[in-house]
Amino acid sequence: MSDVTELLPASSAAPLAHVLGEPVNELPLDLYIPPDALRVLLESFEGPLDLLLYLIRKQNLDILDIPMAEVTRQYMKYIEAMKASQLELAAEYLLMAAVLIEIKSRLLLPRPSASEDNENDPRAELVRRLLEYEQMKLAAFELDQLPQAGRDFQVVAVLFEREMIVRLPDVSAADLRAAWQGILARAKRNQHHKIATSALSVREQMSAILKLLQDGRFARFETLFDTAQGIPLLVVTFSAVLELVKEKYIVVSQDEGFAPIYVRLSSAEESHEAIPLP
Amino acid sequence: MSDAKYTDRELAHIRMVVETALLTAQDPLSVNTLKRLFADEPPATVLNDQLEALQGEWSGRGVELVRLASGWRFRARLEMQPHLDRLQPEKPPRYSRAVMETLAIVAYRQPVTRGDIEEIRGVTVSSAIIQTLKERGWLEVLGHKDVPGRPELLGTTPQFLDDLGLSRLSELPPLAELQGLVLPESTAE
Amino acid sequence: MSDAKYTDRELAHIRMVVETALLTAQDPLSVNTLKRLFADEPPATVLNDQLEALQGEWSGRGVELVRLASGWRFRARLEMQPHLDRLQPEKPPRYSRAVMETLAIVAYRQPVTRGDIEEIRGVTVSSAIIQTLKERGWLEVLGHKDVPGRPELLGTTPQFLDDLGLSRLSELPPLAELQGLVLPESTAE
Repeated sequence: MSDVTELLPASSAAPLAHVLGEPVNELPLDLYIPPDALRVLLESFEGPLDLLLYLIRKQNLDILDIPMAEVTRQYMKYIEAMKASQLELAAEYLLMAAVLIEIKSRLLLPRPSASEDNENDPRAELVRRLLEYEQMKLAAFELDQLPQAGRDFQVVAVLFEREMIVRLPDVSAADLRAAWQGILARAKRNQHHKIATSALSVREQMSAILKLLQDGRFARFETLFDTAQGIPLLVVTFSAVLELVKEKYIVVSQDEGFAPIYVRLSSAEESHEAIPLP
Repeated sequence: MSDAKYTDRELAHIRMVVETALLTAQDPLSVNTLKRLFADEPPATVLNDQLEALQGEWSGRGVELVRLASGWRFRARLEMQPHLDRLQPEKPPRYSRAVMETLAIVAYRQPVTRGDIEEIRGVTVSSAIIQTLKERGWLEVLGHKDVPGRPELLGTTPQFLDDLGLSRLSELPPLAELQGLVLPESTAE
Repeated sequence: MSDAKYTDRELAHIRMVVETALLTAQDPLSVNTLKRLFADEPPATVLNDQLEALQGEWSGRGVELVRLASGWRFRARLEMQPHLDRLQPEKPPRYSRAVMETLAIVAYRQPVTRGDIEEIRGVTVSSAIIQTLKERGWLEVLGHKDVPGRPELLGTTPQFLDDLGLSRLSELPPLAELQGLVLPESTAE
C-alpha cells in the first residue's frame, strides 16, 4: 500500500485521503487532487459525473467559476499518472474537463440575444446529465435496500423425490474428463496437490490382477501373465505386480529357491470382514 | 361463484395439491402452471380463491405465500433471516456500486443499450458487469437496436422482480424528483 | 420435563423457527444443527418434542416431516407424485460434482483407496458417494490395502465400461491433453 489509504466521499468526518502521511480532509476548491490520492479517488468515485456531483454537493464547487488553465494543467497531470493503468478512465475524466472548459468559454462569449431560454444556457446539458445520473445513483441505492432472495430471505425448497420411477443419471466419457478438469482446476489453486497423468495400462493391469486374486486363494505367479497377448503386455503386467507389491496390495512368496512363486492378496483371509475402526 | 361446482372436500384437495406444488417448486408458479397439476383443470377463479385461502392459513408463520411477477411462491419471512443466517454464515455477496447503478438504469430505463448506460453513468460499462447481471438471471437481451453495430437492448427479467419480492416493475422504489437538485447559483451573473 | 422451563409462547416460537429452517433447507438438518438456529440453544429434548409436534401438525397434508439418518427434512408425500409429475416434465438427473470427481479418480487412478481419492480431491469423500457408485454397479472392492485400517481398494467394474460404451479403460479420454486447458478456480471471496 502507498500512503494513500482511504478516501470516503460518504463521510465528512473521516479524512478523504492520506497523502504522504498527511490526512486530506477536504478536496481543495480549485479541484486540485494530489496525484498520490488519485488512485484511491478513482476507486471511490464511479466516474467524472460522480466526482463532479460530489464536488458540487459537498464542496460547493461552482462549476462556472473554475480556473480553466489550472484545471487543464491538473487534469493533464492526472492523465499522465493514469496513463499506465487506466487510460480509458483517464479519457473520461479528460472529457469532463473539456466539457467544463467549454461551458466556461461559452459563458464568456457575448450571447446573441438576451433570451432566457435554457437551450442557450451551456450549463443546461451538463445539469441535465448530472441530475439524471444522481437520480440513478439514488435509485441504485434504493434497489440495494430491497430484500434480496438468498441474501435477505430464503425461498422454500421442500424435497420432491421421484422414488417410484428411479431414473439414473447418464454419464459419458466426456463427463469424466470434465470432472477431471474440475479436480485439476482446484489442484492448481491448492498447489501442494500434484496430479500427474499416468500410463493407464499399468493401473488397468493392477486392477485386473486384484480381481484375479479376489477369491483370496494363492495363485501361481505365472498364471498372472497372458503370454498370448504379446511382450508389451507381459512387461506391463510385471510392472503392475511390482507396483502392487510396493503398495502392499499383494504378497508374493516363495518357500525356497526355484520353488513355485505364489501370489495372494494381502491378508486375504480377513478381507471380507468388516474392519472395526480404531 | 364458480367454486359452487366443487365440494368442500374437492376444494381442500385442490388446496393441498397446490400447497405441495408451491412448497416443492424451485421457482414461482403462475396460476396457469398450477392448473396443469390437475388432469381436470380447475378454472383460474377457483385457484385464485384457494391461493388466497392458503395465504391466510400461512399468515403469522415463519414462511409466507407471496404473489410475485412470475407467480406465487413460499418464502421465509424476513424476520426469520437472523435465525437462518446462524446456520449459513456465507451469504451471497453484495454487488458493487457499478453493478447496482447499471442494474438501476436498466430497471428504470429499459430497454437500454450498453451505450445508453454509459451515457448516463459517464463511464465505460465493462462486459463483466453486464455478464454478472445476466448470470444472476436479472438481465436479458430483449432484441437489438437497429443502428450500426446492432447493440443489444437490455431489460430486466421476471426473476429480477421475483428475487426482489416485487410483482411488477411499477413497484420499484419511486425515482427521486428531478428538480430536487439545485446547482449553486452562479455568482458570475 | 425440561420443556417446563419454556413458556408455551417460547415453544411456539421455537417450533416456527425450526419449521422455517426445515422448509428452506436443501438437506436434512440434525437436531444438533437445529440447535444452532438459536442464540440461546435449547436442549435436544425440547427440540425433539417440537419436531414431533410439527410432524403431527403436518400429518395428512401433501408434505410430510420425516426423520432420516442424517436428520429431519420435509418432503412431498408419494401420493402427490402424479400431480407434481404433470408439472415438471422430467429433467434427466445428474450426479453431483463430488460423485463425478470420485468416479473419474477411480476410473483413471485405480486401484485407489478412499484416502487416495480424498488426497486428490482435497476434501473428504462421504461414504454415501462411494455407496451411490457401488449401487450403480460401477465401483467394486478389489481388495484391502495392507495398511492400518485396511481400507478398501476400489476399481471400476465391467458394467461401468458397458454403460459408458467403452470396451476397455484405455478408451477413456486421454488426460495428457487436459493440462493448460483449465484455469485455477478463483479464490476471491
